[in-house]
Amino acid sequence: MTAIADLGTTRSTCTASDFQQVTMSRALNLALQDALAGDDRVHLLGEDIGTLGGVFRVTDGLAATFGDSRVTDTPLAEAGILGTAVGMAMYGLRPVVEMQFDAFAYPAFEQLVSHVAKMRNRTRGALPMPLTIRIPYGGGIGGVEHHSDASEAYYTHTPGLHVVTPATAADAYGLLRAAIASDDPVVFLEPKGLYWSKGEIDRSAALPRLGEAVVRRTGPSATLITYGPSLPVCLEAAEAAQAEGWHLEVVDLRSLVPFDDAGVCASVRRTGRAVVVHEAQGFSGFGAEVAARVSERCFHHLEAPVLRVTGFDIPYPPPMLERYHLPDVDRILDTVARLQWEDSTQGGTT
Amino acid sequence: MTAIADLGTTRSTCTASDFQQVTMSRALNLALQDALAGDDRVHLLGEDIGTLGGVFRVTDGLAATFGDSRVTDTPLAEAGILGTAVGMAMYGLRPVVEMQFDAFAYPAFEQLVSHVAKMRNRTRGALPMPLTIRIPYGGGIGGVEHHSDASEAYYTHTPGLHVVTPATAADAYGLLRAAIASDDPVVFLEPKGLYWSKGEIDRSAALPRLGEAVVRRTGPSATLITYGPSLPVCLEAAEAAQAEGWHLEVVDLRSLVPFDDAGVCASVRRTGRAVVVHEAQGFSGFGAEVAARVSERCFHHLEAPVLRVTGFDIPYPPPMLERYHLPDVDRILDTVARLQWEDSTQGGTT
Amino acid sequence: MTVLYPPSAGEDSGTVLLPSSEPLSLIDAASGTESLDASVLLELYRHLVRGRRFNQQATALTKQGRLAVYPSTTGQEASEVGAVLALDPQDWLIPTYRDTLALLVRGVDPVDALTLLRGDWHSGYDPLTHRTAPLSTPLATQTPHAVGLAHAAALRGDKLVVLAMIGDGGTSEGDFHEAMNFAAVYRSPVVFLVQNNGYAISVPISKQSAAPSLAHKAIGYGMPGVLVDGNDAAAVYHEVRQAVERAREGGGPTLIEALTYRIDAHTNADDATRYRDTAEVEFWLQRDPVTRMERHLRGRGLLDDAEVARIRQEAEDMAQDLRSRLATDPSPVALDLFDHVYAHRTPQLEEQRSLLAEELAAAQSVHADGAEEVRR
Amino acid sequence: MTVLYPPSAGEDSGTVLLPSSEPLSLIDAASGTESLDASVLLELYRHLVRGRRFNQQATALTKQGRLAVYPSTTGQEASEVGAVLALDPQDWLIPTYRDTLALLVRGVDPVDALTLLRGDWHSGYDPLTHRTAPLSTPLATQTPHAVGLAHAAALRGDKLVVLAMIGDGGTSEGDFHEAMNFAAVYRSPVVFLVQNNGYAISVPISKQSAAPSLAHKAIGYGMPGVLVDGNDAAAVYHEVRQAVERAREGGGPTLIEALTYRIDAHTNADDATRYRDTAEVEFWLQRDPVTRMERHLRGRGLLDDAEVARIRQEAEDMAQDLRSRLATDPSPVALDLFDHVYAHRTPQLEEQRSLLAEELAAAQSVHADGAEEVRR
Ligand SMILES: Cc1ncc(C[n+]2csc(CCOP(=O)(O)OP(=O)(O)O)c2C)c(N)n1
Ligand SMILES: Cc1ncc(C[n+]2csc(CCOP(=O)(O)OP(=O)(O)O)c2C)c(N)n1
Ligand SMILES: [Mg+2]
Ligand SMILES: [Mg+2]
Repeated sequence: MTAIADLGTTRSTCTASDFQQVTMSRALNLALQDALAGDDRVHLLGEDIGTLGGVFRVTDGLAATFGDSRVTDTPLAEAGILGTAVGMAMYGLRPVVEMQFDAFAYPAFEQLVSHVAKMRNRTRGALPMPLTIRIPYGGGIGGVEHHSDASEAYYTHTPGLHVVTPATAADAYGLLRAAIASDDPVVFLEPKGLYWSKGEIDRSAALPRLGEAVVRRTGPSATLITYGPSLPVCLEAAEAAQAEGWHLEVVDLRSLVPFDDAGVCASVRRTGRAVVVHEAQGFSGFGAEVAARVSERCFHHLEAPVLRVTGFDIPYPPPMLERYHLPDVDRILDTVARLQWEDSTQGGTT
Repeated sequence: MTAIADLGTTRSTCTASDFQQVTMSRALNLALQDALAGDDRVHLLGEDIGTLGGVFRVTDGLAATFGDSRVTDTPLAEAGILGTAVGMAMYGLRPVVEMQFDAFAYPAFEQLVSHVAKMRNRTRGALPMPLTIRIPYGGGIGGVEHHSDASEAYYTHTPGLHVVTPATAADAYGLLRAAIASDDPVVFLEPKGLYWSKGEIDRSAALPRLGEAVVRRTGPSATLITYGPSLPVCLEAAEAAQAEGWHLEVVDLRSLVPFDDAGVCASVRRTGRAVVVHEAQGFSGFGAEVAARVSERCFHHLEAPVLRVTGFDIPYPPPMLERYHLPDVDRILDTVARLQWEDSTQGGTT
Repeated sequence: MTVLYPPSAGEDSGTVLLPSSEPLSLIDAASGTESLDASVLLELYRHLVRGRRFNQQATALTKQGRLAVYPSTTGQEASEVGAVLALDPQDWLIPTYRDTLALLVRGVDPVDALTLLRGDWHSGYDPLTHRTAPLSTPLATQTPHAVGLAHAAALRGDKLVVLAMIGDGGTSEGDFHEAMNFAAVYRSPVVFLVQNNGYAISVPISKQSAAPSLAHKAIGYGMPGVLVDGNDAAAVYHEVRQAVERAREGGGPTLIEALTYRIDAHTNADDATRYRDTAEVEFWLQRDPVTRMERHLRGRGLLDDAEVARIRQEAEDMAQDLRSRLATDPSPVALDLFDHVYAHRTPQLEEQRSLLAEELAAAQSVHADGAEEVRR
Repeated sequence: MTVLYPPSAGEDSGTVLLPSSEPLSLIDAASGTESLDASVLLELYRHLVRGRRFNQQATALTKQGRLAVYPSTTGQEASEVGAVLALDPQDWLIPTYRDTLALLVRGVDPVDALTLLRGDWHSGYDPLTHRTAPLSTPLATQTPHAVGLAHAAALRGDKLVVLAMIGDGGTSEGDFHEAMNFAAVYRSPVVFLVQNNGYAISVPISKQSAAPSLAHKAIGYGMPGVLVDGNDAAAVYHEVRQAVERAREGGGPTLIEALTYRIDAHTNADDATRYRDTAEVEFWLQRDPVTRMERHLRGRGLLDDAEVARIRQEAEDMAQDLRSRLATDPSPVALDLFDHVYAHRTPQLEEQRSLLAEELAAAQSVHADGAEEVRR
């Protein structure tokens, strides 16, 4: 498997250096640490983020370093947490909220949709919401029900929100810093299955711009469009596809909103074929938007319909059955095989 | 404008007869009345649905007829209402919940996604959720913010829910009866802009099956795929299009989940072109699913990409600006004009 | 090691937090209010008169189609006015959807205060200038905002207090509970003012709560609860002021229930006769907050006919000004729809904005041609 | 015309709802519990011993990878056992995620009770047979279900009571508030049992609530609140039983706070040393609910060595049975994923089921060929 950690060129690691080989969880931790140190308006709120350091240890040590007024354990009430953060943002702070798991962000849905997303617009810019809402999402960790939802489509459909999801440690660091620096609310989706995957980060690099996809692997045959937890499996599939003679390009969206139309379409126009891959249930999922806009914008370049490999339209399965639900290499390759290769020369573009 | 009320053949109306010419609001009222009378497990819950008869008068007179134990004013708490309904369904009742407006259903989002949608699956069928959740949705009535959201995509993306929306009085009656009779939870979206539109209902007709789209107008040039509040404007557009030489077919989905793939694809295969029309913001909207699946399933029949006419990706506008946001005849016709007519004979199919 | 719980809860730990058993401190018999300066009472009166006139005028404007909708506070002016006047300029007000009058008391221009209800934008005043949040339509959702704002100010060392307003119905929402709890745990400088006007649209308080009073809810969070006569502006002012001062000194939040009544229907669109009888309204008209204050001030010799006439004229002028400024429809700019969704327009919004701009230009040129509107 | 509010609230209307100021009715000095039948006390003891053994065994099974996760109730057995035994067979239990032990007391087979935590399905027992809802993972969301169920039963004229269980942290959620309020307004036959075990994962109760006790929350809804020693099974049984009887007779809901302590970490995956010291745990080990009951029964001559040995052996047999029945992995059927989403599979689910069925068949045939796994 082409692990996400292998993507960057490896440099010698040294604790004091800006370059570090770290887990995604640690990359996020460092991003929070640097954001807290760099801007005293940054405040972290959430359940168990203080003394415990969060159930995924993303906030480990931060309360000790910055004190509980900067890193605050809240009562157990997600609407209250997000609503409190809205008020803090109204006063000019930059709250970073942690939701403990994807499904436990739902109680805050009204605050998110009706206030976080709309406050700037409502007030013609007078009350911006420079909020970051961190949500661990996705499956593959054997979690019981409500611990593995991929809820991105609820957020991508909500105007006023940015929706960002890293797939590498470097992006986890860079995108989280960029999210916190953004003057708009960012739903920051952390692929919990990748928390312990490793990669190199550079704490001194310029912050990435939100809204740019990245090509993780080039190839002329077809484009796999994916993000977050599904990137490693897409890269693995691309590797395996070579045996079948397909040279797949892999695009990591990173930012779902704003969407990188230019980047995605450039790839699909090159390859003429596309498969969208994500964990969430497919129906009305984010992949539908990707497929619809790619079909619309690249219509004459398409040799085959844009296909989707997604979770089934079922409640997230219990731990022992989740592997049947999640996109895997075989299902991706089966789908690539359905891209009507008989109609044209493989990998051909129009 | 081809009003929705003109669709059926008009018969002479008489109060005692099964056929009646009524507003959609009244059709819904009669459906509730007949459901209450026909099944003592049916209970209505909501804010102001009793004495007041609901802010849209959909429950008018029902508390007086059936008593407040059947038609109950609740405290003002949407999660509490839906959660209470879940418990009632666990005990074998068939609760029908009213949410007062679209955006005021968001507080109940967790109950909806994590319980209503999942309870049957969780218990392998032992605890079905024969719940109906009525939500007035959409705009065009000059409502202030939070009163005009089109929130269907949040629900269509949630496995375990059915999502149904009528566009005529007849469907309002029939589909609501069918929703209440369903052993599964149905999110029943009522296009509030059409509450006062009139049409004929037949209280003795067989209940429609959920999951079937209907062709409201036939035509060989292109298919407009729509539902709920956008049906009248699509019919009007189809009428106007004749002047341009386009004979548009109009498909009213009625049921978003389950989706009528067969019906929709049959139409698009006939016409070779499709435009999806809805009020909700387009990005990650339900139209994306329609466009994606039509593009995938009808790829070789398509003369042009499937296009979408939707609300913009903005918070719903204030009353004085909503007309710029909502799909109108001109925007639909402009979009139809972009269906690459130059490439083929008009209205041609493959 | 302190594992015993509640650590310091003695026999009376709950009882002391209960509202007084004599909650209705009628203005004429009020103890605390007696101590209020005459100037404060007169200021309250002035705002009551102005507020009443505003309510009448705004309701009239709905009939003329100048406002989309108006939720009146006729009958509730004492609570709106008394509470807001108790704030200092640096304090913040977090209103709920009915509180247009509170905005006025806070100094917002009446036309700007009505933007939401007129329909040209969602909110029409600068929240930072007025230290006043936009009117919150989703009920109770504003209460955690109040806590967050107060918490933020406290973290920054700024001694400001936040007044969060909510209706009786709103207290049933989970967000109210969560906000009360957060405020109590953080000892945030927030005053929660519940205007219990007897109804949530058509639903009477008896179907909303079985508590002895809504003020009793305070005890479950560990904060003081106060029940006050909401038709007595002086009493409301006094109680809110006390709570504000306690909060400012670090004493934490307070819940105040102001018992009042909504004389008008829920909004102009509502038919209140469906759910309440006129006798009930009559009863409350006897306790009219404006009349009561006037009678009280006259009785104490603080107000004479001339002053009453002057104040009424001032209110009349405001109404006249409002009428004329609302006489023409505003012309909100359609393309503004795209300008405040984000700090910078996304590429997608750029595209959509261009589409609308083209449509508008096409419609414009059709219009300029003087032609019948035809297809763009 | 009754417009005065609160209609019948006298001076003490709040005070009478307050929890007693002597909440900790230690078993040896208990008044009400003295009246309990010896057979009830023995039954409580039997379940305590069994429950403790179950907690130990389940925790051990997580270490062996036989369970995905286990949130233990070691230290809380008195609350789990006492509350559930107070129910009659027709009553319903609505548990929260930690209450596996409550399921056992209710008669659910231990293996079925563990289905969620083993990971072969979301819930493993028939809720109708056991009149027990599935364990609710999203905190507090189960409390309105309890109200709805109780309300439905009352509407149907069925005299059953619903016990809703929740943790201290869960009381901060809006759903808890809404459920309490609905129950009080509808006077539904619900008993809310809050197990205050001092922590919500790492967050101590002092950061969760500033109330004198969680039982004090009852007053804000107009229902009685009771604070009970949650490590005293007899006291819990007694208080829950009283509340159940009151509810059954139409007396409405009750909130009971059982003060207890979570001896183990939050779950096997948690490291409790990060947020609490061992001295605190030691303190609570002194108040161990199993030992206390045993000592009490021995002191009263109701229990001897032989009976203790017999009861322990019974628990041991249960543990042994559990070990052996969980020794092999279950084989949940993948295609079941599609079978209970709706009453009937939608066309879309049919398609998806076929896709998975084909994949499984392909994998199967590869397997049958004895070949290396290759691309299907
Ligand atoms: C979350 C939410 N649910 C429902 C509504 C619809 N609604 C608007 S006002 C109202 C009644 C409010 O009653 P109350 O809180 O007592 O305030 P009042 O109208 O009496 O000032 C309702 C149900 C809403 N605005 N928000
Ligand atoms: C809505 C929701 N938010 C967060 C969680 C994650 N979570 C699981 S258990 C827990 C702590 C619960 O504390 P408490 O209610 O005191 O119960 P206890 O664990 O002590 O039994 C949290 C935060 C959840 N399950 N549901
Ligand atoms: Mg009210
Ligand atoms: Mg706890």
